[in-house]
This record gives sequence, structure tokens and C-alpha cells, in this order.
Amino acid sequence: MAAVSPERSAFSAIVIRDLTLAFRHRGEIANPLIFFVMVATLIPLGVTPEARQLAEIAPGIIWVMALLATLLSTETLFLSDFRDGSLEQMALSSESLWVLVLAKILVHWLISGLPLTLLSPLLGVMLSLPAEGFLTMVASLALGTAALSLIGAIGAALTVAIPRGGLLLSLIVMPLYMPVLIFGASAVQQAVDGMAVGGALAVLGALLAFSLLISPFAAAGALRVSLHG
Amino acid sequence: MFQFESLAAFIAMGGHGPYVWISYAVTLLTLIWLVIAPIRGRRRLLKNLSHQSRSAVTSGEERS
Amino acid sequence: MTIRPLLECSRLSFERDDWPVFAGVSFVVEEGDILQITGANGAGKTTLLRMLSTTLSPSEGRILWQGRPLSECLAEYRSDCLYLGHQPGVKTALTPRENLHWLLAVHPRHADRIDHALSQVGLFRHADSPCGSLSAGQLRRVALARLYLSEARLWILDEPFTAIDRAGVGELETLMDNHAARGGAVVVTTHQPLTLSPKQLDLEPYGRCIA
Amino acid sequence: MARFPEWFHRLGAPKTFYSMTGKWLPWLAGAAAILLCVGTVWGLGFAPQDAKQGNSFRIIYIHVPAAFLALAGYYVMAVAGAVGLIWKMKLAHMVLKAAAPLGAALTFVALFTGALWGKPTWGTYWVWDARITSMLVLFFLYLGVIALHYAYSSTEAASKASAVLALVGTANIPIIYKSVDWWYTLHQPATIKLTQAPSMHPDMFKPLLVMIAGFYCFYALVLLMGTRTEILHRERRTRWVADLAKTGY
Repeated sequence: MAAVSPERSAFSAIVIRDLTLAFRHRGEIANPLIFFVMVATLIPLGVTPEARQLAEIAPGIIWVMALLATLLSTETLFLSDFRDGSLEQMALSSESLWVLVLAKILVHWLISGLPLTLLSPLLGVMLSLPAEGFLTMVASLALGTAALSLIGAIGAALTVAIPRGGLLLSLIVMPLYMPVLIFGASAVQQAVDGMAVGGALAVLGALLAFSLLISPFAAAGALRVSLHG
Repeated sequence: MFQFESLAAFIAMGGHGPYVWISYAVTLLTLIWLVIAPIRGRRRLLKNLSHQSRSAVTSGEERS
Repeated sequence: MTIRPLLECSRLSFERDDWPVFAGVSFVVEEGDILQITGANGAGKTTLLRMLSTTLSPSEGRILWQGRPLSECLAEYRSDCLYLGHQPGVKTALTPRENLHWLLAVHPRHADRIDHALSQVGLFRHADSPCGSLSAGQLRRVALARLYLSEARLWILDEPFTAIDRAGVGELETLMDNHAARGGAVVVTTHQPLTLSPKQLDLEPYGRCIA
Repeated sequence: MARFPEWFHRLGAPKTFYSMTGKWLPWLAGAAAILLCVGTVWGLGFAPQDAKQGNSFRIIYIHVPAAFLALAGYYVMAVAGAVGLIWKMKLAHMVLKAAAPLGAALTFVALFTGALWGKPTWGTYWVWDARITSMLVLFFLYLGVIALHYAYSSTEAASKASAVLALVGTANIPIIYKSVDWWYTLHQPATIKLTQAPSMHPDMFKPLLVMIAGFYCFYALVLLMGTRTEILHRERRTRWVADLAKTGY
């Protein structure tokens, strides 16, 4: 029996597995998006429907809503794998766990962060965001939601073994989200004010690189702790 | 040398008295609570342990 | 040169919240061995198996894989051992074939003959229906199908017979026997009497003794 | 394993740590009491008034040391977590468990005194000043570690998980502080930053140093006391703790 290891690497296998899983529960992909749009309609109801005032707060509001929507979908990142034992099988693979965790984070971004980014122009129109801001908003959200997914994975890994760990997850992850929010929202605000956005987007990219560097390892370590617990 | 003419002036602190004194009071209370908490915890633990060991001795199940 | 035993465990002990589950457990697993871990519920059988699978790290004691401590050859050890725990480790939304695909990719030392394995465990007809529609026994069989594919020498099976019918138990026993005959080793816990008289390790005497 | 001086391992054993540090406590308590009393009296009574802020600046003598210790305390927690994770030293996890509430309390003190100081200076209790906002985020980081520690049922997993979070938090603190500063200058470039030591008159500065030293001694004192209580809790089944209970020492 020749030990033929399948040509696909573990990384791509987990990506394909999670994508198939996501599309088997297609409804779940829509949840963060519906939340994103719905919660954005609260602002005109709660604050002001008046376009000029909305335009002033639109960059920040859209970014905060994107952050909350990503947070909403982060909780289930490892939950189903933890419950049915497949996380344990992944942890026992000879492939290092952080590679598999990175694969899961990538899929989580593809099914939550990316759709949010593509949907954000709709919110830009609804909250009367000035035209100059749209391109920068999409760019900042693309970079930002990836960083948010990475950081959120650490919180998800730490709270996966805790019953009703969702609230604790946001308590842990929110402070780590703040730098991304600060630079993301101000990039859009600067674009709206006609200033150069290169700086803020560059820092956002740096934050993404930094979280790409530490999150998979921290999350893998946290998962081993949760499995051990 | 002492910055205030009288004790009353010291208390009033040129109008900022309440803010200064409340801050110092809250800080003092917090520091005291921080010192008391471990002492109370330790005493409660040692009390439980002595209860357990006494009851263990009486019930004959000696725990090494 | 003397053949080093596959697995040497010396003075393993485990504490959960400073309460000792067991202490001072030492045993050796050689090639061709089938070791059955026995003991009442709570004696720490699953704990010991999860320790062997590297999910749990022992509070004290050492595990050697072919003479080398686990911490030095972790990846190699993990690729050479197959752990089946209480949970089947199978995604209910995927079909048995898809599940085995990703499990093969995650544990590369596998022969890529999924259909053969599925037919061996009698699931070939359900190969493309989602696992959610399968019974607990069938789910367990999807996990057991990996035993037909695995090239790993050490099998660690935690209660593999649960929810398996009489015929399945017989098949599994012969499978373990062949694996041991081919120079592999099996560490198993089960409450069912085994026909193939394995070596026994009773955890009772090691448990509940206060360090 | 990395080679360590022998005393590090000896100190690592909870029992020896307990007895060794027992001797230090009275000295630390004495030093902290003296320094804090001297510093307070000096700061409140004898330090000159600030030209602009009048007497409300005297709050600096508790705000700055508390803010100092709050930040330093987080790093102490992270180092303890790292030692606990890497060298699997149970004592280090106990230090982390004792350091978390202590750091959170000091951050609360810094926030409370900062808010009270803001009232006479800016007319409102809460100002989104860069330093105060970073302090608030630090407070959330502390609460995250404490909440995570109590969420786990098994203490071992709890200490490892909170150690991981403390380490991740530490890696993010400089980023958070810098981004909050950048955000602050973006929105309010002009106004002065609270607690920036505005070229303080030496007489104002000396009591501050005394207070900072006092707070450090106090921090060490409470950390040791907390750790020792935690040791008793974790080692409650051992003989030496049982004897301790009997003698009631």
C-alpha cells in the first residue's frame, strides 16, 4: 500500500472543506450582511435622517457597523469544529496547527469580511457618504476586515470551550480592534475631506501584516489550551 | 514650607478642595481594599482548612 | 541492536485542578501489541488516551516514542499515530467521502483509497449523502473507515465499539489483529470483552492516591 | 530546557517562595507606608501651586503613579504569563492571577482621579484626552483577562488562556497607545495633553518621585500577598499547608 499522500496540502483541504460547509449553510453567510444593513438603518432613525449631518458621521458609522458585523460572525469560527471533534483531529495533524487555523481564518474572511466590503457602497449611499469617500471606504474595509478576522480568531479560540462565550469574546477582542477602527475610519474621513489617504491605509496594511504575524500562532496556542481544558 | 495660611484654606484648596480630597479618598479606599483582600482570603482559606483537617481527624479519614 | 519499544511511558500522572486523576502509571507498548486500558468510569482511561494522543500534556512523567521524548519528535509522532476519540471528528454537513478527503489531507500518512474503505465499513451506498442523515453507528463507521486507510503504526482508540453492531465489532477486532500482526500497535479502551486477549493495564490502583 | 541559576528554580517552588517572601512583607509594608505618607503630605501641603491649574494639579501625585503602575502591572502580568507558559511554572500563573485585579484596581484609580482632575481643568468629568482614553482601553484589557480567567472551570486552563491573552494584549498596547495618540492629535491638535509634566518646578517634581516609589513598593507588597494567598489556595492539599492551618500562623 503505497503511502500516497493526497496532492492537496492540508491548508487547501481545510479551505475547500470550510467553503463547502459555508455553502451548505448558505443562509448563515447572509446573517452578518443583513445585520450590517439593518443596524445601519438604525442611525437615521435614532440620530437624524438629515443628509448633511449623516454625511459627517457616515465614515465612522459604516466602519463601526462593519466591526460589529465581523464580531458577530467570529464566535462560530471554531465552535462547530470543537463540538464535533474535528478540531481535535486537526490539532493532532502532523501539519502545524497554525497553518490550519490560518486556512479557517481565510475562509471566515471570504464569507464575512469580503461580502461586507462589497456591500459597503450600499451603506455609503444610504448614509449619504460623499462620493470621494467610496473608493477609500472599500479599500480600508478590505484591509480592515481581514485584520479584524485575524484578531477575532484569537478571541474565538480563547472562548471556544466556554459555554455562552460570545459576550466574553467581544469583551476580549474589542480593545484589540480599536487601532484598526481608528485608522480605518479616519482613512475614509480623510478621503471625504479631500486629504491624502495613503498614510492611514498604509498603517492599516501594517496592522494587517502585524495581526497576520501573531494571530495564527496565538489562536493555535489558545486552541490547544481549550482542547486541554 | 507650608503653602496654606490656615487649616481651613488647606481644606478648601482654593476652590478645588472637593476634587482633590475625593480623589485622595477614593485612592486611599482602593489601596486599603487591595491590602485587605488577600489577608481576608488567606484567613478564610486557613479557617476552612483547619475545619476540614479537624473534621477529617474526627471522621478518621486522615489526609496526608 | 535491541528493537526499542514503540512507546515507553514512565510515571505518568495527571492532576485536574490539583486533584490527582492518576499517578505513577508506567507501561510499554511494543510492535505487535494490543493494549487494553481498563478501569471503572473516572479512573482516567480517556485522560490517558488523550495524553498519548498529545492533546493533554502529563503533569509529571515522560512519554518516549522509539526512545525519543515526544517533545522532540512531535510532528513525526503525530503523523505515525491515529487517534479516534469519543466524538467521531466528522462534519455532519459533509458527506462521508468529503469528510474522509479532508481527514486524509490533515493526516497525510494515508493510502488514498476512500471508496475501498467506505465499502469495508458498509457505507459505500451512503458515500454521497450528508453525514447528518446517518445514524450514530454509521457516523462512528465513517471515523472507523480511516483505520482501513491509515498507514500510522500506533492506533489509539477510545471506546471504538460504541454504537457498533455485532458484525461491526467482529470486523473491527480482526482489523486490529491484522494491524498488530503487521507490526503496528493498538491502545484501546472498551467495556466489551475482547476475544483476542490483549495485554491489560488496569488504572484502578494508580487512581485516587494522594501524591 | 534553558539553563537557569539555581535560585530561580528554588524560588519557583511555591513552598520556598512562600516562606522566603514572608520575610520581605513587613519591610515592603513599612517602606510603602512611609513613602506614601511622606509623598502625600509633601504633595498636598508643601508643593507649590500650579500657575494655571491652581491646587487641582495636586491630584497628579496619585494619578501619575497609578497610571504608571497600571501600565507596568500589565507587563508584569504578561511576563508572568510567558514564564508560566514557556517553563510551565505554576507559580508564575499564580503571580498572573494576583496581578490582574491589582492592575485593574490601579487603572480604575488612574481613571477616576483623571476624570476628577478633568472637571476643574476642562469643566467636564470625562474628556476624550489621549492619555485617559488609552487608560480606559487598558482597563478593558485588564477586564478581559480577569473575565477570561473566571470563565474557565479548570484553573489550569484558565491560567494558560489568560496568559495567552495577556501576551497578545501586551503586543498590542504600544499599538493602541500610538494609534490613540494619533487619533487624538487628528481631532484636537491644539489643547494641552493632561498629565504632560509641563516643565515642572523641582519642588513639584520631588514629591511625585516619592509617590511613584511608594506606589511601586505598594504594588510589590500587594502582589506578593496576593500570590501567597493563591499559593495557599492551590497547595491546600499538601501537608505543609495543612500544618500551617493547624498552627494558625
